[in-house]
Amino acid sequence: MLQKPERLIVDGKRLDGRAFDELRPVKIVVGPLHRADGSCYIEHGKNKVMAAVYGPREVHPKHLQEVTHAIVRYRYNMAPFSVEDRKRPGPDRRSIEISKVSREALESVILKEYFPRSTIDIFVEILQADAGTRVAALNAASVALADAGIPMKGLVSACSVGKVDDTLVLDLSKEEDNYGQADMPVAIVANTGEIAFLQMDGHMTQEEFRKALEMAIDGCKQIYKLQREALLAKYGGLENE
Amino acid sequence: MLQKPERLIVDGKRLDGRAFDELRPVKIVVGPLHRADGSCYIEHGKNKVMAAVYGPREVHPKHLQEVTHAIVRYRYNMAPFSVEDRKRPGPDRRSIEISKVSREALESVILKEYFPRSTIDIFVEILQADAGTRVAALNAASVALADAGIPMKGLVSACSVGKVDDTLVLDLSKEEDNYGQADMPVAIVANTGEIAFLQMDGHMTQEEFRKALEMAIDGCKQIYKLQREALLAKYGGLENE
Amino acid sequence: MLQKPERLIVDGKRLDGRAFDELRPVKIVVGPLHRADGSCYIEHGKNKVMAAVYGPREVHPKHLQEVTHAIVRYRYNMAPFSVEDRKRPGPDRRSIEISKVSREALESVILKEYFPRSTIDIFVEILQADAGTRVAALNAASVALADAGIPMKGLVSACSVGKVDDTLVLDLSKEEDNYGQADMPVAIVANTGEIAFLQMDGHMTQEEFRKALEMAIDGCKQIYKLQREALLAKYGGLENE
Amino acid sequence: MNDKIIAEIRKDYIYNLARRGERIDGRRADEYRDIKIKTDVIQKAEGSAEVMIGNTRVLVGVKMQPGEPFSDTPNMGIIITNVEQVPLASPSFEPGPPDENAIELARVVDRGIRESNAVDLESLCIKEGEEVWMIFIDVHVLDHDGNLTDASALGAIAALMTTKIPNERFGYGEDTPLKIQNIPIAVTTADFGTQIFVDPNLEEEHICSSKVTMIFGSSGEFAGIQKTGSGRLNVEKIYNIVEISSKKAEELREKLLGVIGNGDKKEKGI
Amino acid sequence: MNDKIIAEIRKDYIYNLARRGERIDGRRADEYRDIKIKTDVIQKAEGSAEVMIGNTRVLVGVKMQPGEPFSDTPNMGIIITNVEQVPLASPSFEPGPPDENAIELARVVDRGIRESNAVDLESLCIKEGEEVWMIFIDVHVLDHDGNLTDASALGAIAALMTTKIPNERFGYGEDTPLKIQNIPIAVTTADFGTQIFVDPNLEEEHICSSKVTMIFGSSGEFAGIQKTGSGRLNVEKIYNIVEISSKKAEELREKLLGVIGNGDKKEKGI
Amino acid sequence: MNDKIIAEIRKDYIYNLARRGERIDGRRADEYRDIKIKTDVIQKAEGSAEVMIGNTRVLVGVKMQPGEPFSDTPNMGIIITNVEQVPLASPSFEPGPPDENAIELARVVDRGIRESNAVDLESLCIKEGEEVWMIFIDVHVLDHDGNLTDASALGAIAALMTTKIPNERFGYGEDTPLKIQNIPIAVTTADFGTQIFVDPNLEEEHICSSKVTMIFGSSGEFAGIQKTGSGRLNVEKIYNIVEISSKKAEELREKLLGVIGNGDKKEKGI
Repeated sequence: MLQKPERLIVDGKRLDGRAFDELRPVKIVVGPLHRADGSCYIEHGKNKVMAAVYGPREVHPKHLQEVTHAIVRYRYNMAPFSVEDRKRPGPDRRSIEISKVSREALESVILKEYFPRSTIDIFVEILQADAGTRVAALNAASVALADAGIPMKGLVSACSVGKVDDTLVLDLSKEEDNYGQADMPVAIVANTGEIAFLQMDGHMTQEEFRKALEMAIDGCKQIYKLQREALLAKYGGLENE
Repeated sequence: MLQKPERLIVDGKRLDGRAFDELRPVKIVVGPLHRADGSCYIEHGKNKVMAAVYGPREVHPKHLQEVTHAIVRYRYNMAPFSVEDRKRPGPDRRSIEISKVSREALESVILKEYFPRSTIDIFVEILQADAGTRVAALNAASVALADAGIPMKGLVSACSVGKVDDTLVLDLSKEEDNYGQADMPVAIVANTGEIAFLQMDGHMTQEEFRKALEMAIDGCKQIYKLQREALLAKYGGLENE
Repeated sequence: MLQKPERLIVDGKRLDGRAFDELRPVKIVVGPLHRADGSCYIEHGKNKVMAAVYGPREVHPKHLQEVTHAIVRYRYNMAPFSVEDRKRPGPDRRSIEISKVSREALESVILKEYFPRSTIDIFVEILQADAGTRVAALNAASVALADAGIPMKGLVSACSVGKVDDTLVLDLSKEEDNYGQADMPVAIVANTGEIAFLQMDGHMTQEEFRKALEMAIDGCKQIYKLQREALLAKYGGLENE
Repeated sequence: MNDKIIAEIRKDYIYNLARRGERIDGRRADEYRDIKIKTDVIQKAEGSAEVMIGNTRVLVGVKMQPGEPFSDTPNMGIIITNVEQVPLASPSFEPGPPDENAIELARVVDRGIRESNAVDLESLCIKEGEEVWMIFIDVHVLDHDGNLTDASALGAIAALMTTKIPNERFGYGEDTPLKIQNIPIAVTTADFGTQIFVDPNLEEEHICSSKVTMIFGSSGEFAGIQKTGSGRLNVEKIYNIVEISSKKAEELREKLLGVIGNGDKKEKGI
Repeated sequence: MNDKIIAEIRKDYIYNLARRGERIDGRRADEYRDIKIKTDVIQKAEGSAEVMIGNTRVLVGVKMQPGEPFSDTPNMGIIITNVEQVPLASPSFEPGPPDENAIELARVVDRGIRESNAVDLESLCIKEGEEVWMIFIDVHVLDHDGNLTDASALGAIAALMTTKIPNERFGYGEDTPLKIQNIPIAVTTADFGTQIFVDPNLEEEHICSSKVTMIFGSSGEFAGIQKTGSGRLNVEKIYNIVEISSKKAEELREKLLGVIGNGDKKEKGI
Repeated sequence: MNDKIIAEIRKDYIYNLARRGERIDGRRADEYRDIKIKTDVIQKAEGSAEVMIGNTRVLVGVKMQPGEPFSDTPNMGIIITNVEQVPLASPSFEPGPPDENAIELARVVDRGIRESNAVDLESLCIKEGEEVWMIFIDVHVLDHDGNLTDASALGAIAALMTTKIPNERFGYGEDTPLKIQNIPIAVTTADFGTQIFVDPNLEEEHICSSKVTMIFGSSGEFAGIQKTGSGRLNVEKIYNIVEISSKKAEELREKLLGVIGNGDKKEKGI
């Protein structure tokens, strides 16, 4: 059990030395898996996340088929060893909620009508968890979708903003998450700036909310650059903007 | 935990002042729900019961379909807050048994052959439980079926009789149920007097059983009157016997 | 709880007086059940095992059907009262593993291609367990398949060999199993001597393994004789080698 | 001709027979099939019995172990009854947790044991509020040819009557026989309109309009009733069932006492 | 004409109406349906409330019992929120464990209670590290005509506001009212492209591109947000939603305080 | 041409190759694919390892926590091995609890650890009869291209060899390395009639008649065997498999010791 630190902001700096609007280090690997149609591995701070995409492929059981568009499935799953106290395998209520809203965020960009009667399956495994897993998972899933060649209106890029010691800070660390006052994960579609994912836990004033949303969008844009670079590193020759 | 009272019959009267053959107060509301095809809310003593009927409607999964008649499904369910100690949601063995025999009682009157390949679904929620929930549930279900316009050979009317302090009494209260010697829920088809539901827990002599059955049937007939009045209050103009 | 005996081999003999290569008493009854298409009851030492075969019959659900051959299902199940401490009903991980490898052993002889789109279901109930249940179950299942008239390349006959006090012994007793050094269940197809089932728990040298395998095969052949006799006792007039 | 039509014709045939008081297997209306009871068939169990009624066969094992009492009955032992309709016993039984039929069956068997006070639960208290004996009655159906209820109920009480409390295994002194105070007997009848048949076989069970199981204690008192199936019964018919059932219960009780009382008890094998 | 096509036409119709600021049931964009709140409807519960928003109806019961605290919060009570979308309430609800919709709903309701610090969890400590009060908030959906979130959230806080800690039943002295420190109010809006509608009914819910639930505490601060559905929203629209929602939250809060403050409180029946 | 026919042709092709001692990916019969082992890849785990055999990739994490011992081994730690075949790793893996393949895999891995006495379980006793260390070995399959067994077994022992007992977190002093007494190595071979191939890839696994996994301890002794699949094997072939497998086991063991012994140990990232 970590001890609650007396303060999370000391001398205008965060405990890990980051500026208020600074992301943790992010590493993105495109296509590390062989069986999946598309995949992505992301390290975001100490988070380690692997995403895979299968599809478009046939739907089983059949009664789930939709005649006008593909269905999208999303599974956010934590490995038993990903957290301090071993997690029992299988979905819990938190994972089920995260999977639902994450799926909806990606459905907002996937061109589902291109693939009637089929399914696009997105599986994300949290191999090590350290605050911000749902946004790391979305970022990995988004790249894995691109790697699988699934047509999308744009990449989804996600980032969270939080409030600690009455200060808004980008991309909460584990400690900031545990002892902070609010956490707001956001995802945008980078090319339009529209918001595809929005949740907020904790309390903040309406004024703070406005500022937090802006910070989060800036964070998402930083993430977008990293996603784009990673994809270009693999598919670089093909498109060159 | 209630303390066991020394006696359940004092000076020829029951603890709540009722006569041996007297029902608790019963209130019946026809059609309180909007989504259901038919519904009924019953307060019987402190029991609060809501029943809904959906159907005849398509059967899912298909392999449950019967080509010559409708299938009937019945779900008796207790709300978590309906009892002293919170009940975990979901069916337990008791609910499953009650659902089975209650369904069979209603199947004895529903004209299932009118609706081949379809299902008639009856859902009863026990919102507050206070002895005699299965008969209250059956009474509500029976009215909800009528409200849904499901053709039946007759209304099913149910009532229990019990034995406390070696005395047969109608419609056990919670205390009488907890500390009594026997409980016998019965349902009849009121227009023929035939028995559609019969269970007995506890012990009674064969002689007592005969008397108890008569008392229960009388109780069922009282219930029938109340069901009929409630339906007439809603559908009064249509039939007038 | 049994106390661990000081030695399991005393004066060149096993605690129950058997020679190293001696089976426990085995009793085989062919066809004791009426509903099943084939059945067999085996007592092997204190093990009591009942096997039943249903099929070839239609597969439910349909998507399990194979167009070129029958599927085979095998369920090894322990009755709650079959062991010292009551076992919770339903399959545990051990039962699931045993069922899988036992099914595969029988699939190696069943002429599955004779019955496309159908299933052959083998159910074995361990009514009393006393070391060596998986081999007793296989032996019973094999006879039940013959009793059901399922065409097979040969009977499967199973036996285990173990190591106790650094000595290889056939057909471990419960005590020998609990406190021994290794247990190796084996099944052969008696007419060819080929091995259809092989597992080993514990530790033995490569040299011991060779000797153990020979002993096990000899044991299987003894079992085969008993299976054959039991089948002849029922179907004796028909084939006479 | 499809299965449904054959079933319909067969049903008519059986109802017509019933009208003349006859049954498909030649039995009289109030006649049980052959009943065989064997006890002490499972040595690993504290008590056990195998019951055959015609081709129907069930095996009942009783296991006991110390456990925590329910908070509202701190000085009473606990009985838990479970029925496994394993797929070995019938083509219609599926693997998986007990379905509504198995649950109803377990609860009816349990009710007879419980409501007749067959077992003196207070004698099973080890330390009030902390530890009591738990009795697990497990019914394992082996062959299903109808009337599992009576076979299971008979097996359950027979197994209990031969149960030894495993004191030694848990360090509570010598094993002692479980005290049985009452012997509940379940009798099931099936309604064929003009006739009531006892001990319905599988085909009769499927075709009858409803069944009633009546459970009687040692002095002929009721210890439980369960109507099952979607038929309706008028009051006279129920009185008729009471009369038939209470008579048959006495026959079954004598049969049971005969077996438990004599040397069959130590027979082995099932 | 098949269902899909009808649905498509209906959708166009509703979006066209929306373009003119109109709704299918004649409401204004920022208008709730009729809201009815009744408390103390379940006497067996420690607190309870029934909420109707139009034809949508939920029943919330609060039960309390002592239990072990979480090891990382040894001096704090525990809140567990569950939603049962029982099949009685809608043809689309199936029997079985909560699906993703019911789980999301429960977690959003829970979030509002928790993040607003509605309940003083430290006051629920009985013995640090050993025993604390557990609060079970059970939402039972009875009739589903859209916007279950606002109805459930309203029912949950109303039930909590009328909850009495059952000290007596567990031997801890007299029953005392549960202390409520903050009143979270959830307001759900639906996006129809050119329009934001509050309190979407069932049909609107199906057709809108996404919904946002914003939860506000007593001083107007946020206590939770959840976007749901696969639509995208630009920042201006979100600011617009904040403005509408915070205004409606105050109206709902007044409505709630009116009910809890006056004599409706002891009304019975649901 | 349908899938079945293509599969049949492909099968013939592979068997024909096998007759000449050749494999589809050009390997020799007794040749493993490239093996990569990385340890300490998950900092939240007490021990971890990632193993790649060709394109097959598994991640193994070891977690430890105090728990109650089994009543029949009051002074011994507990090992629990679980395999998650998460749907990310293969189009044929479904979400849900482990199926028979995952269970068999977990039990074979567990057997090797357990029967070789790799871990000194008695050293894991904290307080006899009350508290012992529980070791959870969780195998998370990331990419399935055949021979998950050898990869999982290798990952499990590698993770254990780098495990530190988290004494500090639970107030038992400083963290100490888990003592490993024996290093079990699993070698899986596939039967292609005329040939035995080690380390079957996914396609070979589907087409072979059966596989045998042999597990060897540090002194070359057997620590477990599992035949899987519906093929039959004659005795000579089994002796042949023993010879091949025991030789390969030594190679794998050296490979493993090379990795654990050198600086790769602290590498991060997977």
